[in-house]
Amino acid sequence: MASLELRNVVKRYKSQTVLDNLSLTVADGETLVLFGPSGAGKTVLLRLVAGVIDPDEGKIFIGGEDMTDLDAEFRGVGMAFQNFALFPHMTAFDNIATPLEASRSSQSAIKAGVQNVAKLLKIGHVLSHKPRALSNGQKQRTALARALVGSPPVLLLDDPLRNVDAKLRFEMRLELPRLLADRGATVVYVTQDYKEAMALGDRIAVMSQGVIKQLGTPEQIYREPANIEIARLFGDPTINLLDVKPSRDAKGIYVGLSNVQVHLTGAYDATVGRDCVIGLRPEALSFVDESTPAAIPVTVEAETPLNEKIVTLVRTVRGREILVSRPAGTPGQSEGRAHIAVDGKSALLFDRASGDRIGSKNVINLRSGEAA
Amino acid sequence: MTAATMQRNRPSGFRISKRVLPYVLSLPALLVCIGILIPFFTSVVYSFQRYRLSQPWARQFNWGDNYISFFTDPRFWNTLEISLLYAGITVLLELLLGLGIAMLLQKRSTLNNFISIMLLMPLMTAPALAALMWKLMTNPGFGVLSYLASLIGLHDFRWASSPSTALFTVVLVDIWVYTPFIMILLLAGLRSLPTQPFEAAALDGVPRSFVFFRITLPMLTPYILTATLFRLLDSIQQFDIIYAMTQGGPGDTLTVFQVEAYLNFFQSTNVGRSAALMIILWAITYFLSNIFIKNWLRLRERARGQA
Amino acid sequence: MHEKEKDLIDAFLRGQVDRRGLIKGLGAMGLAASTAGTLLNLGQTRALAADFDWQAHKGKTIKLLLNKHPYADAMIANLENFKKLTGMEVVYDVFPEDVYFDKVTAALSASSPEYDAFMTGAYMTWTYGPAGWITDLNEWIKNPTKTNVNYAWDDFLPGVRKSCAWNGQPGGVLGSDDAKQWCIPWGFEQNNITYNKGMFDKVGVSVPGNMDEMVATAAKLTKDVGGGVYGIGVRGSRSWATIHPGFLSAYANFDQKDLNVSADGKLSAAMNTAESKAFHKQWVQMIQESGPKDWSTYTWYQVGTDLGAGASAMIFDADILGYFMNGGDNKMAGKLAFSAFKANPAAKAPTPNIWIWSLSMSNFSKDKDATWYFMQWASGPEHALFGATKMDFVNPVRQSVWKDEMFREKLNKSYPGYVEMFDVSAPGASIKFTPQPLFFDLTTEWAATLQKMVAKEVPVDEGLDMLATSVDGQLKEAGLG
Amino acid sequence: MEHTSLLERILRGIALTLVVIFFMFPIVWIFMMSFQTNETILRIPPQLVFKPTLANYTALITGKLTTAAGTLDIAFMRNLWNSVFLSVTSVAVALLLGVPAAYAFARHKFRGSEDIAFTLLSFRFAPALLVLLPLTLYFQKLGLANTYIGLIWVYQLICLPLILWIVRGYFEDIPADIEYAYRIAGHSWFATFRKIALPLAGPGIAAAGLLAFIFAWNNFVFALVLASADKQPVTVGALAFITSSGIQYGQISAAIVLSITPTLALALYAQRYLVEGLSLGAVKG
Repeated sequence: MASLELRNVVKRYKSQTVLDNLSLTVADGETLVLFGPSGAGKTVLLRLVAGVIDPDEGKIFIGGEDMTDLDAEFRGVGMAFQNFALFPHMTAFDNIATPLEASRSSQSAIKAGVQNVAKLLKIGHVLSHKPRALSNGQKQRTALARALVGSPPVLLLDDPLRNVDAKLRFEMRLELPRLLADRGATVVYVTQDYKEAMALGDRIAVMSQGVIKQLGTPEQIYREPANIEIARLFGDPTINLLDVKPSRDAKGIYVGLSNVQVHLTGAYDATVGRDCVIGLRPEALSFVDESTPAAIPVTVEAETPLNEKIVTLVRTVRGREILVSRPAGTPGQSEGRAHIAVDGKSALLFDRASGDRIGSKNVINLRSGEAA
Repeated sequence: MTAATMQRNRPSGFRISKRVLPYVLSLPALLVCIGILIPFFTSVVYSFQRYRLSQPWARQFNWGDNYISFFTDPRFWNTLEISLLYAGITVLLELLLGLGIAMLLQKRSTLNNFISIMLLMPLMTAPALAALMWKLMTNPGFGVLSYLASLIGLHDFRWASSPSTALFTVVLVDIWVYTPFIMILLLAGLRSLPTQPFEAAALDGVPRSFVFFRITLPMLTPYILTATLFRLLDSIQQFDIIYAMTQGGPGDTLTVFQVEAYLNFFQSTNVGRSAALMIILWAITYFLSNIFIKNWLRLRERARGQA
Repeated sequence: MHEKEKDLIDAFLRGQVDRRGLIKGLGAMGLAASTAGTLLNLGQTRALAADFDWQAHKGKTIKLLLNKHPYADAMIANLENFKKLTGMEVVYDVFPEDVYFDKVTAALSASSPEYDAFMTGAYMTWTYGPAGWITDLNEWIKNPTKTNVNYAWDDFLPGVRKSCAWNGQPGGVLGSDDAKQWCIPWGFEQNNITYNKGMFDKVGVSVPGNMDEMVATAAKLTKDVGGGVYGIGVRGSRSWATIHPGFLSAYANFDQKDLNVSADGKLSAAMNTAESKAFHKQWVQMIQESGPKDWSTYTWYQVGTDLGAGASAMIFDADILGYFMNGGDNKMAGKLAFSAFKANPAAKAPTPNIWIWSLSMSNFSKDKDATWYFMQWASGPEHALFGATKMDFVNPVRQSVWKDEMFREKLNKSYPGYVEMFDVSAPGASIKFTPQPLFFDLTTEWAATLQKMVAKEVPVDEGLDMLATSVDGQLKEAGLG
Repeated sequence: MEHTSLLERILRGIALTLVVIFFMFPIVWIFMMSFQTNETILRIPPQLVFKPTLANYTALITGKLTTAAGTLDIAFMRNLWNSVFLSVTSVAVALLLGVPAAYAFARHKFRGSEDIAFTLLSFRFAPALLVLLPLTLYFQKLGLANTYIGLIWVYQLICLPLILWIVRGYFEDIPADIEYAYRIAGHSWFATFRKIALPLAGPGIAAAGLLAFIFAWNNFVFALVLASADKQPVTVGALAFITSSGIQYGQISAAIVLSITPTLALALYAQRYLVEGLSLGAVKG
């Protein structure tokens, strides 16, 4: 098993910088999820680690060893591709067997190895088929089997669930953590699905435009997003974002929402009078009686169930739209006028100009690449 | 836990560096061609000389004289005009015909596959020999085509021997020989197009003409470009067919570049003029192929971007 | 070999017994004719060997470049005798005529030492000679240590021999005293009429005696023979080959020239005289009225094929073309007749321009002495006689062969009128072109101009003026005008 | 395709028939002429009915050509062998050199790669005569004149660019990830080239090879200028039937038929590669 480290890596394509002075360490046995929109540089990062493309600057270490100048075949990584990248002229068996063949294992060892992993992934019955004859799910499992079969110390999984249907994705999301944990490998997992990221990652690295914007546990990313962008990406329904200008009164710092003063906790002293954005998670809002202190009057516009939650769209008297979420089966209001309350403790405050969360301790400094 | 585990060996012994590898792979091909570059430059030197084999004593550099003399030489302008005309007509017609035939044969079936191979037979006939056979077939006396023409009332059709029909005749032979080349490239292209857009269009009841111009043609463009490139540049250098059928005649009707240069070298042994003609022809092909390649690369790039 | 047989053969070789007598005599001795031929060859070899050291270059190999032609075939058929005679080895490459001269030019322009000697026409030596590709053969012909006394250089028809000699000066007279012998004539062609006797009889015309008659006769034949048959076959492709046969023969008969040579050796175009224009008009009219429909693509083989297949009634072209069409599996074999032709009513005799297949020695040959051994054998009297009597080596260039009774008889039997035709036109036969390095430029352009005239793209007068201007320009450009 | 109207199917049928007639008629006519003598070929007007003869083929195969001017030796079978040898070897060499180069251009965007690729392609479009004549001089000096090696080298002008550019397209159409996957699995670039790239581009390589073969086979002027008679291909050899006693149309026809046969056999054998292989979708499907 091996740790993984990227040190000040730069990758450019023509004039475009795809990875900008990126540093990252993944501990031995850890599962790191690379999360971000397409074009963020996640796949490029994986390929640099795999050794199929070379960095323009910087170094890559696997197990403490400098691998920067080493070709892919010597790096001892396993990789599953988003589009599977199966060899179309080989059977599923031969596909899976390729890493074992490369290590010159005996025929019987290859057979045992392939069957073992195939059983694990429930594709034992299609081993004689060529990729063309496999369903998408089978292709995906074959690709995964090929990455796993050699028990590589480092596993790179490039959005492996992207091209499979929802049902399979759901299943795999449950299966994968156990599978990866069993292997004990160091895993870098790329996804654009925040739930996948939350479910699989020991840590999540949020990437955007070639830099890591935030690196932390799923909990950290959710509770303390580094900026508006990340706050928006994590959470379903998405976070409510409202322009505010904090003020101070005797009770402390507050923001005005529909003439109601919502007091915030934490060290937001410096924000008085600044243009800010407040982020309110839908689940941090709740329907309350008119009588509740600081209740905000709203009009219910629409209501829709989402998974085990019910999401309600309400409009404030100033016309701002807000999403409110509550667990299914809990009381709420589905039409007419209503009142909501804000849990001031969980509110997030962002600087409007930069988008950074105020008081964030987890922001990655853009230039130095070091955690601030 | 698995029966076999990976053993990664550190690289050992001789290893080609990643940066050097592509050069190593392409170098042999390049070297083979460099051998041919040397004579090419020799020709460039010749083209700047007054050089007739029959007057070796008069050989000297006249620098641009061979080229300058072309500007005032009506024979040269005639050559340029007829070469471009010939290339333009043949490529256009072959492209249209080739595309049409490819679309007729698009559906995969044993019969269609068989026909497409049979249609390659003209391509397998050496142009020099094909021209000879067409000459016989268009002979006014024994020629079966002349006979057939007379059956439909064309009693005095003179094929390659009359200035008014000579171009038509050689173009006809060119079409016969080379349309299969375009046809097979486009057929392959058509058959490799993804089926989804067409199925979708069919379901939506989109008119055929729209499908053709907005879906088929754009997707086929890279193939059309490749086929056109190879054909156009071959065609502007046409020699075998024209020389075998008319030697550039009647009059100066068909004195295209290669014929003119060939006669200049082998009959007049005027090496300087011959080389200068060739260099101009080469410059034209270089210019044309540059345009095509640029477009071709851009199209490929774009196609990759979509994928 | 038995002594008696040897004696008989030696007697034949001394000219005491004629060939038939020899064969009969040998037959009486129980030998088949073919064996007799072999014995005869052996006899020849011994006779040749008698007076000259043929074995001087024993063991050497020379290589020839040959055109696919009956002359070459005749030589190859007799080659074993040369090898036996000299102990030399001879290898050769044969190329089809369509590409032959291009191959020669390619080989020589690359200074290739591959070929020691090659077949050529006299016109080509006007390029090869000045280019330094071929050797002046006088050095060998006139050296008695290198040439057998029996070679009999004077035996060659003088006009033909001189046509192969040129002093290298543009416009210089062929065969002048300072001329270099660029090639040795092998066989030659005069341009005369070969006609289809049956067609002439059917229509009721006789052989034309001059240009006017030829135009009229050809027109009548075209009109009356029927079945698509046309009156006269002449060449028309865009090439020098269109100018040199019938066309130039008739043109010269009107005392017209291709070029004028001034006193200081400058050349200028001479084809735009009034007489020339009149002649061109007649010629063009004749082709328009009675030539082949696709005349402008006609080379000698279409002219010949049409005559042999009965598609044309007569040709004004090489006599040997008519000769070949009168044999083989041609439809008209045995039905053709020959006649000399005098285009100008005022002229005394025909003046055929001639084509001469000859042998040249490459300047890049590694052993010229050995090569000359082959050349003098191949152009010697024995091989000439062998070719003429046993193969299709017409028309031989040696007077002795034309005097040979067996040869004349062979021709008279199968080719009636051929010998008379030859005798009538031979005195006036020579090359009518002015030797100069731009020969092929000029003639190709001339042919292209004729094509334009026939296609009515340009009137004759104007076309000739344009041609003359263009030719003068090119001569000036090349420093000749 | 199911709902094409009857009218459309009829029109398609007619169009296809016309196409087949136009392209096949001369071939059929040549085929028929190959069984006739000049006597029946040169009839006015041309006729369909004739008594077939094998004389032309006999003459070609035995090398004895009987004409008015006597029996001539012809080297047609030797020419045919030369054509086969030159074309096969040239295409093999071109594949050996061109396929790795095509792979390099397709997979590795290295400095100057496009320029080199374009230079290689531009040779295809240098007028043959332009390089041929000085080349004769150099070949003479190098001792390559009149050798098979020299000819095969020059034939690369025809074959190499064609193969390079067609095969390059196939390589580019193989998703890079497939090769990366194989590399990551622990295989060297060479194993990847051999086990992944080559098999996947195989049909394209076969098709490009066949096209190159056809062009090499049809070449005329290279061998003519650079080699002596014993190394000439059929294209030059067939001209030997233009003899002093007329053009032997029957034998030329037979020669054409014989010269088409090997290529046709190859094309029929490689049929599925030719039509399917040229379609670059081999991998996408």
